[in-house]
Amino acid sequence: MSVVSHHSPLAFSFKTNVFEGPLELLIELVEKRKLLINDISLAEVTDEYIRQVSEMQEKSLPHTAQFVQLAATLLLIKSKSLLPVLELTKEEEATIEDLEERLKQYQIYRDAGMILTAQFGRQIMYAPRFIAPKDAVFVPDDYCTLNAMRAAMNSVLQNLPRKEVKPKVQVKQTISLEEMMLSLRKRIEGQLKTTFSQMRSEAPEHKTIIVGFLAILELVKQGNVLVTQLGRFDDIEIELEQGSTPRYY
Amino acid sequence: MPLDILIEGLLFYKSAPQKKATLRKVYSVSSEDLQVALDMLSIRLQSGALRLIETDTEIQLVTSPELAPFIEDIRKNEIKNDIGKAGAETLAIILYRAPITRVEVDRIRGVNSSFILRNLLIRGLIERSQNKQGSGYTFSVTPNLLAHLGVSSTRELTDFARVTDALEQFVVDQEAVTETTA
Amino acid sequence: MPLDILIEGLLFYKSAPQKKATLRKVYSVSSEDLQVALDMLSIRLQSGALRLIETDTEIQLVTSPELAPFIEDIRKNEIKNDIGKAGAETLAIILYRAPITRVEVDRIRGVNSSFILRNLLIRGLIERSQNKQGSGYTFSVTPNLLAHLGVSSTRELTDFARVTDALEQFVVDQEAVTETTA
Repeated sequence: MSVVSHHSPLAFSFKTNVFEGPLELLIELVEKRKLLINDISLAEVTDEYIRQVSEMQEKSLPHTAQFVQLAATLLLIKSKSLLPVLELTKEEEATIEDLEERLKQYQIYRDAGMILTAQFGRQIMYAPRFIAPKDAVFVPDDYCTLNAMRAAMNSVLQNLPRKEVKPKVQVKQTISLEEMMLSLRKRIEGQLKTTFSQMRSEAPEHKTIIVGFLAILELVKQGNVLVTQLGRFDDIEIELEQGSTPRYY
Repeated sequence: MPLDILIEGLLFYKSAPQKKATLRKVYSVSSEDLQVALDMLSIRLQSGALRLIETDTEIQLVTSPELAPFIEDIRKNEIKNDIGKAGAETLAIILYRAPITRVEVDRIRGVNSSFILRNLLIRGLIERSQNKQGSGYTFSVTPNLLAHLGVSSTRELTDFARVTDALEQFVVDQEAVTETTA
Repeated sequence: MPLDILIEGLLFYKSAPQKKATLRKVYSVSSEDLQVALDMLSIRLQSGALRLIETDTEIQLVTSPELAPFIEDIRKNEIKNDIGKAGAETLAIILYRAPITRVEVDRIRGVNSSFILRNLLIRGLIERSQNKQGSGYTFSVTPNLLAHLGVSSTRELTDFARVTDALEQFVVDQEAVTETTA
């Protein structure tokens, strides 16, 4: 399940299996299942994507924020596929469509990159070696003054890349996976006119909340909630009994 | 003196990439006339050991890819040939989309690419130039990248046509989507 | 691979005269076979800008005599142009940080500096010497440039300490970044 553990336990495998970007992780999940890129396949890989991002968050890996942002879109896709009544804004619909297109595009470039990797350095076309002149004539120009050199040096110092943002600061900026899920849950609750209070975990650890949320989505999928909600206006309780018969819509 | 011979002499003397824009100015020729000369030179070289590398903006004289093993025999230092996963996809994006800004590369990759772009710049595989709008830089491939891929131009890349088609299809699809959602 | 093409590639890559005796040994050929290949190469080159010069013991690739005036123009132009902003920045880095390797210059500027370094070498502004560790070269400004700037040592530069501190801090940071992203 984890990015690390299902591969070799050697230290270096950790490095090679770290995903640099969310699209890279997502495309791998889709391809692992031999699926095409569409809303159905994206809904299908949402759980695993979120599990992986949740692990990244626990390990405080850098750049997790970018992964969480995409998790939000995936959750929307999944929620919509399970709860067709969930109303999405125009903006959200555009974001979802955009994600599919971006993922398809990314796949093309990533594949092209693999071809480049295979070809790179195999048959190098060599430029001539540089032979340094033995007795070069001294040809200074207007830049060869102390003032110009100082100015040039200042420009170099100004253009030095800034220090990487430290992980500490980054964590603060990150919208956490939990926060995101809580807000989405609120929305779904609002639209279903019910609460998920019974599902609330006693331990508010983010992993449990995530698991809980995914479980709710699965429950909703079974039909109980949806059907009752469509029929009545009153508050609805979620059937949590293990033996309840699923009713598919 | 025919233009293709002048250019060949210049490239040999300089033994470094030359900008097409500079050549047009130096020889006071149009893009079309320059291209005719470059094509002539490229064809003439085929029977020998040298090849003309051509990017959108630059040209360079190099040895033919078939000579690589023989040159490597006489080279002392081993060069690093690994570009890495992130480097490879970034190079692909720049190859097929140049000139392209960092923001666009970031958007396609879904991650910040500053670090990898800097790395590729330092290795001389890509180069940057001031954006026309004056806002930041655009990135393009160098003759050095093509030299490492063993091709004289991007068109010679394995699968170049297939990838270009796929990307064009993508652009068409995207336009269709934009139209229907607009 | 035909011998004349192997030799052409070698001469081009080495861009220096090569001993016939060495070529005979490297390619395990007789003087006669070598001569046949050299004659073939010489004839083939006639249609282009390059010529094969042959002495009793050595051979070399050069531009054709007809191109001499054009090459002379190029040489003059090279010196007429100034070193440009990029050249000035590279020169300043070497002035403040000498002896410094190309890799270090590249890292500070964030781009590949090979061609700029060549230009500064050709103009006699910098010189290179074999690195102590034997790995590549280090660059320093020439005594001529120091004299031209009116300083006898770079330590006399008023802001030497400030610049050195800033660059050293950068190198430390850079190493930290490389470690975390590697």
